[in-house]
Amino acid sequence: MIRERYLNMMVLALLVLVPAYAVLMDEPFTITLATRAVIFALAGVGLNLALGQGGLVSFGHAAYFGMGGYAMGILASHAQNYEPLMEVPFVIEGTNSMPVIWLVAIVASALLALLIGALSLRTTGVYFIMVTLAFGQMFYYFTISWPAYGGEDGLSIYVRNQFPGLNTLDPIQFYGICFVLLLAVLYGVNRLNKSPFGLALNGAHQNEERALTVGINVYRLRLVAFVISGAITGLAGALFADLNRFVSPTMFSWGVSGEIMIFIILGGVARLFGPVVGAAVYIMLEHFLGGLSEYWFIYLGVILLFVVLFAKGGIIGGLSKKETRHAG
Amino acid sequence: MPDSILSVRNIEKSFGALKASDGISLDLVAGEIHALIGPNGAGKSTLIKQIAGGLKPDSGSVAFMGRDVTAKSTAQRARLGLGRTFQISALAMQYSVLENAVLGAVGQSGSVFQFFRPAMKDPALLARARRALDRVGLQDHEDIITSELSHGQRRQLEVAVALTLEPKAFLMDEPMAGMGAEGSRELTTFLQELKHEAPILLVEHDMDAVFACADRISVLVYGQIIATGSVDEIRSNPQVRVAYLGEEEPV
Amino acid sequence: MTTILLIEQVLNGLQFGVMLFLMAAGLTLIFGVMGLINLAHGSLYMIGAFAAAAVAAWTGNFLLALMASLIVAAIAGAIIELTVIRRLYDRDHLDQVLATFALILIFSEATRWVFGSFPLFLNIPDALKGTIILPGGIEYSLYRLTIILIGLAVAVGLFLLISKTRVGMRIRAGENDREMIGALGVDISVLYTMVFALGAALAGLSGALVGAIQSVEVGMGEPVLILAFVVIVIGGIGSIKGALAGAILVGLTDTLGRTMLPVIFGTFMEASSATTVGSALASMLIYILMAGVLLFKPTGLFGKA
Amino acid sequence: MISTKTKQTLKAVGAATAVALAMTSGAMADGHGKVKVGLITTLTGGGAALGVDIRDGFLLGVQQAGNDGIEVVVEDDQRKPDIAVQLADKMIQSENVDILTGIVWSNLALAVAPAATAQGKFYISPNAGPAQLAGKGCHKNYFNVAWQNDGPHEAAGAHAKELGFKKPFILAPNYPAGKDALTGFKRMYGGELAGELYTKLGQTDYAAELAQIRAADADGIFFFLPGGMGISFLKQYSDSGIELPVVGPAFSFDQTILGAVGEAAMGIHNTAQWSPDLDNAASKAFVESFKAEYGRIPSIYAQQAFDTANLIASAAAKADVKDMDAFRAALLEADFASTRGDFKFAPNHHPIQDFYVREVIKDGDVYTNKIIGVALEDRQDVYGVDCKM
Repeated sequence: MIRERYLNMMVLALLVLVPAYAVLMDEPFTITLATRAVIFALAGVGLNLALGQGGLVSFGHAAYFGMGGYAMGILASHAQNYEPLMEVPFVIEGTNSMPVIWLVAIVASALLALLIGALSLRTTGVYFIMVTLAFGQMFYYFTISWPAYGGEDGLSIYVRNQFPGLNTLDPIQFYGICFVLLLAVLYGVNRLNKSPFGLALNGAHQNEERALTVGINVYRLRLVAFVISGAITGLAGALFADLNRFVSPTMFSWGVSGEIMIFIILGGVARLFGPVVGAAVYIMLEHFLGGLSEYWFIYLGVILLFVVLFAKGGIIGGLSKKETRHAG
Repeated sequence: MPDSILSVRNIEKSFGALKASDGISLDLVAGEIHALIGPNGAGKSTLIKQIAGGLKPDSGSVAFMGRDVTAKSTAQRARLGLGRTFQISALAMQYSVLENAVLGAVGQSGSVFQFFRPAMKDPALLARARRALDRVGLQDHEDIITSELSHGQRRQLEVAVALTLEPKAFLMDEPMAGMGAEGSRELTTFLQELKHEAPILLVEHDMDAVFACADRISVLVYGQIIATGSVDEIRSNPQVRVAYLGEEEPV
Repeated sequence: MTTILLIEQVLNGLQFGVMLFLMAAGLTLIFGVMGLINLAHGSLYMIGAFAAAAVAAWTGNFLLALMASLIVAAIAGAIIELTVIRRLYDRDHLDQVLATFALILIFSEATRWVFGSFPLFLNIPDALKGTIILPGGIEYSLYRLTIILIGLAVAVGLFLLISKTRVGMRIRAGENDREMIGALGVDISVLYTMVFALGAALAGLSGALVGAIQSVEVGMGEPVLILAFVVIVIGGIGSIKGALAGAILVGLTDTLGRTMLPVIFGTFMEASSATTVGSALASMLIYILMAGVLLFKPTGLFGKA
Repeated sequence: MISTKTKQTLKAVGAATAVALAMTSGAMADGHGKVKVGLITTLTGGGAALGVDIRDGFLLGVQQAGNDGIEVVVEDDQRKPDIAVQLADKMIQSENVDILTGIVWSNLALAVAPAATAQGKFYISPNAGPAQLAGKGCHKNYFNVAWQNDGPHEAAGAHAKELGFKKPFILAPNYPAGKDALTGFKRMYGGELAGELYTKLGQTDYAAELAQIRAADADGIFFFLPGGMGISFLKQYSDSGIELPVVGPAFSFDQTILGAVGEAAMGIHNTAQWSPDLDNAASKAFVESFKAEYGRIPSIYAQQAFDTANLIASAAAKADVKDMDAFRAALLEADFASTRGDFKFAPNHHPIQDFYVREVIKDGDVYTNKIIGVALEDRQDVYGVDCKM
């Protein structure tokens, strides 16, 4: 048994060492896998804020993931084809600058989360799960049947977008970008969790009545958390699109929402590094089990079932001592 | 009433055919403990919910500190200074005692949308929380996880969290429930002190406790208040004896 | 659009709704009694269809195939209830979602492992083939009419079961108060297994019924599952009456939406973009309906607050 | 030579991944270097039947080519574009493959093909042929051995015209391939329509559409509804009492799904570049050996993949894959015995080929197709004019 903090440090060390090793050994695909894990982790960190801290079981976070992806796809495809995004009333050009794309992705998915959250948060429990799922599906079908940006075919962006001073096509440099963003978001979310906002959010999760009776507007509190959560997942979506240089409606599918939830459960709900560990383990399972058998989903299902039924607290919960919440 | 802190006027609330509140009027005046009693199913919790804000009356009004708060939410009423404790402890069970108290302070200070500064290192929040814990005698239990507290301690913590709001009035739902005789006595003494800061509307099952500490008592039966008065008046009210204390009507 | 066509489309919407009801009834029953959200319900639907297809191929008898779908799905349901589901009753919805999501993965690939990757054959019985002419000159598929009747019969049966029988009383007691039913001396775990198996059997039956006019393949359950969730959320989770109302509402909205929206858009738009926009909107329509219902009734049409 | 052990692997082909036919024994054909092929296809979930046939057909082709230098790595894309791209990256970056192939679906091909060609690899499509990759987005290292997507639909349009349809009703799912299908049909049919419908992707109940068809006073039906959608539509159509002639592309009448549709498909005319009864030596040998190896009649997907394998083998016999210009030239020659008879590439690296009209028949217990005519001869896609390599 180790303290959770040390465990987190070890996870971070691995996220540095494994890609470094891959560079030395010239195994770029390992870096690609690590990048994928880091991006999924980021999406999971976003959902974990709503789900873990806030107790808001969103089964539709694919909507923000996809929104981030399409923010990248649309901006970059316009830049690629030299067609302005809109000309009336003023000209907006596409762009292939990552920071601009991130900003747009964050704002767009935050707005979407504001809209969906404002409606969904009127419900609770299973209704909330289902209504968020339904909103996700709504966007899935919309992107499939809307022809402007490729419909089900999606959009291919032939070159990765640019980041000033870096060669983003070099796997390790792109990994670096994603990793630094993950670190920044983890730092921010950690501060957030300890802030009055985080205290209230988790407090309202533990006992809504109590939060209300000390004068906290729980609806607004949750809505803000939901928006931040969606924005983070949206940023992950933009990075994911850049990793694949491709976006498609699949990013909106309910399977993606389920996967993001799986990362959190695997790693440990409401734990800062839960989604990070969960995403990394999921990617490894996918990679190695996929090599084992054509029917590898059976094994994945069994493992998942086992974790849910018997390993409360996920992998981090299993490996670390119980630490008091908000210690310090 | 002139110095009424909380006044309920002609509240009506129906669930289908059931009339849970049937024209209830009630006042809580400064410095008093006003107990609300009534048999099970009389509509006590429905009334409390309407006063606290969880439920909107079909008609009638609730005024608090001279303002009509009928349309205000629970959170808004709390921010105006309506402190509340629950029959079944409503606390963040995984938080420490101090964290629960700080949660109250966060709500009171309106600092909910501060995202960056750690709440548990904020001197103002901590000071307010610790002051409240001191009042109820939990100052030595700050770091204990709430779920590990005894029943009585949870009650104390409930009161402490309510105190962080510096309320203008308290709404207490069966605070004595599950306390031993000793605990009840201590709490009674404490409430007697507290009422001078802010009057207390008390819903209580334990008749002895009510008679021991209440200044006034209202009796709720079938959604109506059948009597309001001092302890002695209520004790001797024949209607109350029949409807509530279950005595046969003298022939 | 002629009146006859409109009536026929309403009938189609009704029939689509009834198909959804068969699926949703089990889902909402299980939620109502045990408070469990079961994503693997779609897998039970698939199992029913596969069992029916296998038995039909073997015996050539559709009735036997239907029986098989009921029995196999009920057994599969009982097995997962005993091994997995009963550990989930006390868990939060998140764990339930995840665990039953895992069951989907297991069931889908296991089915593919047993039956292969190719879709199976299951046809409607000769006796129900073809169409009949309804009053008003509407030509309508006999089999689809049969589905409507079976669906309504199931609705009535469930209603009677819950309101009139001893088992139903226990179910209602369980819904209201799990402690109480324990105090009544009813073996609650047996009751739960029975209810779960009943829900599973309903899913299996609908899989078989629908499989005869659709495709019996791995993954057939998930799209229906999501529709069924939309249905029970609109109707109010746990309410059989709500499931029926929600199913018919969704069936009508979807059917009328996808046939009429392109026409409506065509009145003020150029034809091909009207088709595109109309179809795009039609595919989102039931989700819009669901969001709209929840906006006004956050616990569905017949849900308890 | 292929070893017995490999043959067993072929038969079992259980593993989704790394069915590496590593054939180190024996001399290299013509002394050229090895060719490593990455086959990414759908082996799990609903669409697995198509991917399984592509894999089996391809591996059979490699086995029969007798070139020990061809090594194949198989991976499952789960029908998810992002997984497909990731696998392509893996095969390129980690397995060092020279050629990628195997994708079933257009949307996945649109994700993978540009990624592969941008990283200096060949992509040879055994099934999907989206318009973008045939026209503006064509690439010198992208080859399509199946057809441009419009092909079978154009053939169906030509056949509908020949059958004398005056007012057919046409429908397809509301997604890009569906729109291409109706466009392709209309291009060669050219006449008036009774109605045109886009259905929801993945839709399984067609009662409403059938009612519209009945009311539309049509004299024929064209539909493109791949996979389970087509099975559902055909079953429901046959039970609807509507008795109109139906034409469609082969996708809904192919060996992978005929068994599930059964009698409902009997007699329907459908169009494809190949049929199991096609009368040429290569085709006959392929059908026989496929049946012997896997115990079922091959589908067009298996046939396309088999041709793809043979194309690669033919190029590998002429050029070293590391010499991309030479290998590309060798591919372009298409010097192999295609199962569809004549086969050559147009300048945009898509086939110029005949499309046949087939009819669904019952051969013993098995539903299959038989050729009843030619719909289009030497058809080349219309997008090639936009292709500038």
